[in-house]
Amino acid sequence: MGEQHHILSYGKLTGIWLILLTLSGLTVSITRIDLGGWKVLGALTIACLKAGLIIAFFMHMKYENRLLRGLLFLALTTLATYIGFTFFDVLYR
Amino acid sequence: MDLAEQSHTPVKGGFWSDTGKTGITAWIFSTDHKRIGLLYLYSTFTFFLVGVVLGLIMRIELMAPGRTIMGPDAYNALFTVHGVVMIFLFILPGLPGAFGNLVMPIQIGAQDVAFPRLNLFSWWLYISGAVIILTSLFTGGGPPDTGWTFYLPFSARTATNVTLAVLGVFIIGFSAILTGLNFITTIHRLRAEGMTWGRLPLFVWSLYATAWVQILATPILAITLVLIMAERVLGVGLFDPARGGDPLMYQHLFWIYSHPAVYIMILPAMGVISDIIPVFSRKPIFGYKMIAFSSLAIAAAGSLVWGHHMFTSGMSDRAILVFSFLTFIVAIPSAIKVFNWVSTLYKGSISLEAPMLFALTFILLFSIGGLTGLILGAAATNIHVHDTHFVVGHFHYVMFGGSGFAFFAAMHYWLPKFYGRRYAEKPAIVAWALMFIGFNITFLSMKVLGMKGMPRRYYDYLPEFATLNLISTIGSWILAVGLVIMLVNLFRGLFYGERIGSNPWGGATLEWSIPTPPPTENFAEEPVVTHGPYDFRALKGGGSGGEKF
Amino acid sequence: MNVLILLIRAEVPVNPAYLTTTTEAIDPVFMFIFGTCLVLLVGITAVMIGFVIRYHRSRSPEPTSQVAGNIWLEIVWTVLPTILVLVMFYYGWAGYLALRNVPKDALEVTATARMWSWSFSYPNGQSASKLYVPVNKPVKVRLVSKDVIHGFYLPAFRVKRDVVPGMNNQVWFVATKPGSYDLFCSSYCGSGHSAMISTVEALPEAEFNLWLQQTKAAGNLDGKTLLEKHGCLGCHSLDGSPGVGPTFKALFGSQVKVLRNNRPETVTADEAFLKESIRQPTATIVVGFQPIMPTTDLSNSDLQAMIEYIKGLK
Amino acid sequence: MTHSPHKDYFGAKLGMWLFLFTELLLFGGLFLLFSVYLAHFPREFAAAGRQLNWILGTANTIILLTSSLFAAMAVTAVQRNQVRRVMGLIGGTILCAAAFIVIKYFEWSAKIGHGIYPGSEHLKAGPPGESVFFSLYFMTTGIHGLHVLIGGTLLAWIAAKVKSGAVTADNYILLENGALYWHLVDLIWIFIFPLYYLIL
Ligand code: HEA
Ligand code: HEA
Ligand code: HEC
Ligand code: CUA
Ligand SMILES: [Cu+2]
Repeated sequence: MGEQHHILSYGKLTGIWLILLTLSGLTVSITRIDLGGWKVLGALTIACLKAGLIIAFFMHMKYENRLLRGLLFLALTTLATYIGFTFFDVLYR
Repeated sequence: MDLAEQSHTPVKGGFWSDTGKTGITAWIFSTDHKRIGLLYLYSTFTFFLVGVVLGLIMRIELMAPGRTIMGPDAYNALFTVHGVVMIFLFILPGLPGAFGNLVMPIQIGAQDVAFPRLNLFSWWLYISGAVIILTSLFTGGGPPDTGWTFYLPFSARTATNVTLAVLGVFIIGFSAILTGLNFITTIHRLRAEGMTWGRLPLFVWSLYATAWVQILATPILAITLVLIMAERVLGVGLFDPARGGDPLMYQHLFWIYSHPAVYIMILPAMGVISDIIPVFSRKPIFGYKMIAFSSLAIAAAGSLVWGHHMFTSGMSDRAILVFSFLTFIVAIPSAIKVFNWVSTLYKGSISLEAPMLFALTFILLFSIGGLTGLILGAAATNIHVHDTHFVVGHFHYVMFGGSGFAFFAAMHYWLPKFYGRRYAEKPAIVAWALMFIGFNITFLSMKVLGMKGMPRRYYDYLPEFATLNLISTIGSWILAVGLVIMLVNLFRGLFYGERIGSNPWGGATLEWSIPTPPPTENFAEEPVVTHGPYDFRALKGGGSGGEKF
Repeated sequence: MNVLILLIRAEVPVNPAYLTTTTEAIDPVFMFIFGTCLVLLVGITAVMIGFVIRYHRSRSPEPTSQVAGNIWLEIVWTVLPTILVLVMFYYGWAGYLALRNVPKDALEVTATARMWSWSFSYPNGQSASKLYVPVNKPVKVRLVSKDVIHGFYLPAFRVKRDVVPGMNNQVWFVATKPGSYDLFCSSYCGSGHSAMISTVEALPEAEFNLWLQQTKAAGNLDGKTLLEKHGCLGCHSLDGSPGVGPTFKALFGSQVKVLRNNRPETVTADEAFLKESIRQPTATIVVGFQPIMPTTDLSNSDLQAMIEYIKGLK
Repeated sequence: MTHSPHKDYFGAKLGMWLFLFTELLLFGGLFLLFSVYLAHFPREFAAAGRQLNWILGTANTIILLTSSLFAAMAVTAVQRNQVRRVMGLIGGTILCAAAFIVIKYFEWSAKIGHGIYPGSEHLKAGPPGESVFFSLYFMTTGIHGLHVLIGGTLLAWIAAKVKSGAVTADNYILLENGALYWHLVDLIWIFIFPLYYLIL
């Protein structure tokens, strides 16, 4: 397994940070105005975006090998299925 | 106590002495996977005996209707402690902790696990958790009486010492997580040259699958236990209907972990069997790929069936539909394993030494347990037998007839390698026979009782159930006698029995290619693996890398 | 495929009258799955033992084959079990539906579970600690829990449903023969779990209706019936035998050691004390007992009747 | 042997990631409960959510994001062997952690001051959904806060290692793993924030 040590420049990191702040601002603003159910969707999509950025750059996942990425995907899908399958009960009771 | 015995083990050499360190600290602070493995063996084993005794006492109480030797509260505490000890202190850490640690690194040609210090830490967590659980029995409101499932709201109301016990289980869960990540990293990173994934012994494959379950399921148990404590200490009321909580959500959370947990118990056992059967039939395992794959399949599908413990709870019918369906799906990989094991025997040259006997018994008992699992998995039939002794019968067949007998097989198969001496064959067979008979008498009668409608966790029962309960109790004594004979013979043999060479059974996996007992670093020089784990012809031709034998 | 069709069928239709009894719906399924499993087990075991004997080292000193797999076999014993389990699953599900669709004309009874007693109340206000039902008439039981999770289990009718606080679970069954059938609490609920049993009393229609009317006509019930009805006797004995709660025998007028806000004191069990103990059980806790007694809402007349009865227990 | 267990850079990172997965699933359990109860009581959750101070929430979000930035930069710095800068950046991260905790403290005490805490009479009196919401709020933020503390301590310890020269440009896995842990703490908050403070 190649052990590449990719170094991110301070500039790039700061850039990511700025994007993250803007996204946070966006979340706040869309949830202030009334969008009904869409709020949830919007806020969560943005949250996922932010999470994605942090994982990809701050946590260097973008530069890791396929194994690590695969495993992360596995963990996330597991959590998703736990939640999803519980709703087979909750929604149809 | 056990450790003391070891220090005057007649066999010198290997990891017992080559570090020069002796005395208790050389054990409880050692980072050598073999020593840690033995620590796990002796600790889980001790707790196992505790659980066994509790089980036998329970049987005595159930011998006759009404009060036999104790009152209801004592009995309720008994089955709770019995369940908690057996599951969290014995069978979950047992096989991975003891034999995973002992042989897995050697089988993949490694010096040790990836994080030896973390490995030691896991054991310490395990022991601390165990100690906390034991203290919970004698302090506060006395031993917990909730059943090992800790169902709310009852476990929030009872005055017994649930909080402490739950804390102990929490810590043990943490230990399991660390062991899991240690094993996964080890298997990914420390395989010797030539040890391709296609050449991993099936025991390693099963540990790999197990480790994933430990990592992905145990955190859910952790948070569930935290919520129980919060419920009791802070009264958060998250599962309290009066305050909008939903008791069924607790059950979901609990089983999201605890069903996969049953595969943590059985997968390593299946691995042991897959390693033993080829050796004693001198024939490569049949369908290596399918067995390896089915381990992963069980781990994956097994995380999606937890709802089958809640069919009567008032869960939605659609959920019952889905979970019942998936429960049947998860049976298929197990079936595949069984069929492949049996086919391995075909045209082999079978010798029925103790490890093989226990392995074959595993197949039979696990099949009985598993097939009754199907009866439980079908919605219609589950309703009748849920929460009856039928379920008790089911899980004793799989846990004890399955994992338990696999543990015995592993003890007879691998321990001589680490002690340099072996048990005597005849007494082992006698013990096996007694246990086999006693086991079926004890737990088959429980299945019948269940079908006749005797609920579980019943301290007292109606006269119509008396006969079968009496039979079951008598069976448990036969079983216990068998167990005692087996253990005496086994450990007598390990300490004073006849000496063995490096490869008594003619196995082809790496652990048999190194001296007996193995040296601390396992391999003199890094082995180069040139053949598969069950390639016995290669063995005759001189064997794998490492020393000759 | 299979599942999808079933997903749609998951909606439980309510059919007019019952077609089969719950027992008739479950037993064939049990027989089928059990039988299949038995056949499989015997088959596998036979083959295994056969191989062990035939290829024992004494008979075959060397392995006569080194085959390590066969793709066709693998396919066969993957596909066949799959089909087999799908069939089992299907029957299992179909049988379950029968348990779920309650006949419309079913008689409604409410079962109230407490630690550790059952009480059953009927539409006309009649109530009892046994479940009286008419023969050949479907009965729908609403399950209510006053405290923790209990389980309503009738082995004879193959029905079981947990009694979960805050949920309105229900079961239905029909007794085809007069007689008395066991009723268990199947879900662990503490000390009295195994004592939390009662019976289903199946009476011929006429007899049942008579029962339904008569005791009600008797108007206000006597103390004993009340104690039974409100589940007191689940914890308190009348004959001095030990229970989860102190016995009522010779209670009145006796000296009782209690904890009042955790401070020990001795009180005479007079009427006031009994009233208090029943109205707010947690006010005083009798030494040596758990503070687990539930509050029960009682009419003053009922309360009085009970206390009069307790007084009488010398 | 080729990969000696002790200096296996990738192995160590793999181990850390596996551990992060378990942390993810730990909070996953709480998010599961949240989603289920949100489905049960949308209205009560909306009402209760509005009682939380979204300004403090936003402040904490910014603080954590910044701390994450520092942590990430610290890794870059150590890779470039700029030891003093590493110390500074870790210091920054820890300061943010402290600030976060302080703000949380004020938030909590405000709520508790209003008689809102698990099992409080106020909640017992209020609508069921409200009690569930706040119980979840306290459990989730509580456990998250605990992780902030742990993360902070971890980084402080690593800083000491850097100072003593145990962590260097060619052996910085410890720092990288520490940073990973810290980012996870941030990740969790990224979901807590909208779910509890903003949605509805
Ligand atoms: C080692 C542990 C272990 C294992 C491996 C299993 C395996 C299985 N279990 Fe079991 N189970 C428990 C431990 C285990 N279980 C415990 C502890 C409980 C009780 C918890 C409690 O309430 O306290 C429980 C309870 C339990 C229930 C809930 C019962 C209830 O309370 O109502 C159910 C229901 O579906 C179930 C099903 C199954 C199934 C379908 C399998 C399958 O994986 C079995 C697969 C195996 C086979 C199918 C046999 C081998 C195959 C053949 C012989 C080939 C022929 C087979 C086919 C053609 C299909 N189990
Ligand atoms: C591994 C798990 C395990 C094992 C081995 C056992 C062993 C035994 N169990 Fe088990 N039992 C449980 C797990 C186990 N039990 C659980 C989880 C419950 C549910 C608790 C609850 O309801 O909450 C339960 C409940 C339970 C009940 C039901 C209580 C009730 O519902 O009313 C009864 C009743 O008789 C019983 C009896 C016994 C007996 C007589 C034994 C034994 O004493 C028989 C004697 C055993 C032996 C002779 C040897 C077994 C050997 C091995 C398993 C491996 C050996 C390994 C090493 C030596 C390292 N048990
Ligand atoms: C869950 C079990 C339970 C039920 C049901 C129950 N009790 Fe009790 N009861 C107790 C316990 C335990 C005590 C002793 C502790 C205490 O004083 O609260 C007690 C105490 C009492 C006392 C005081 C007895 C003494 O010795 O001082 C009286 C009177 C009483 N109960 C009456 C009743 C009545 C009337 C009912 C039914 C409406 C009832 N109980 C239902 C458990 C129960
Ligand atoms: Cu009520 Cu068990
Ligand atoms: Cu299960």
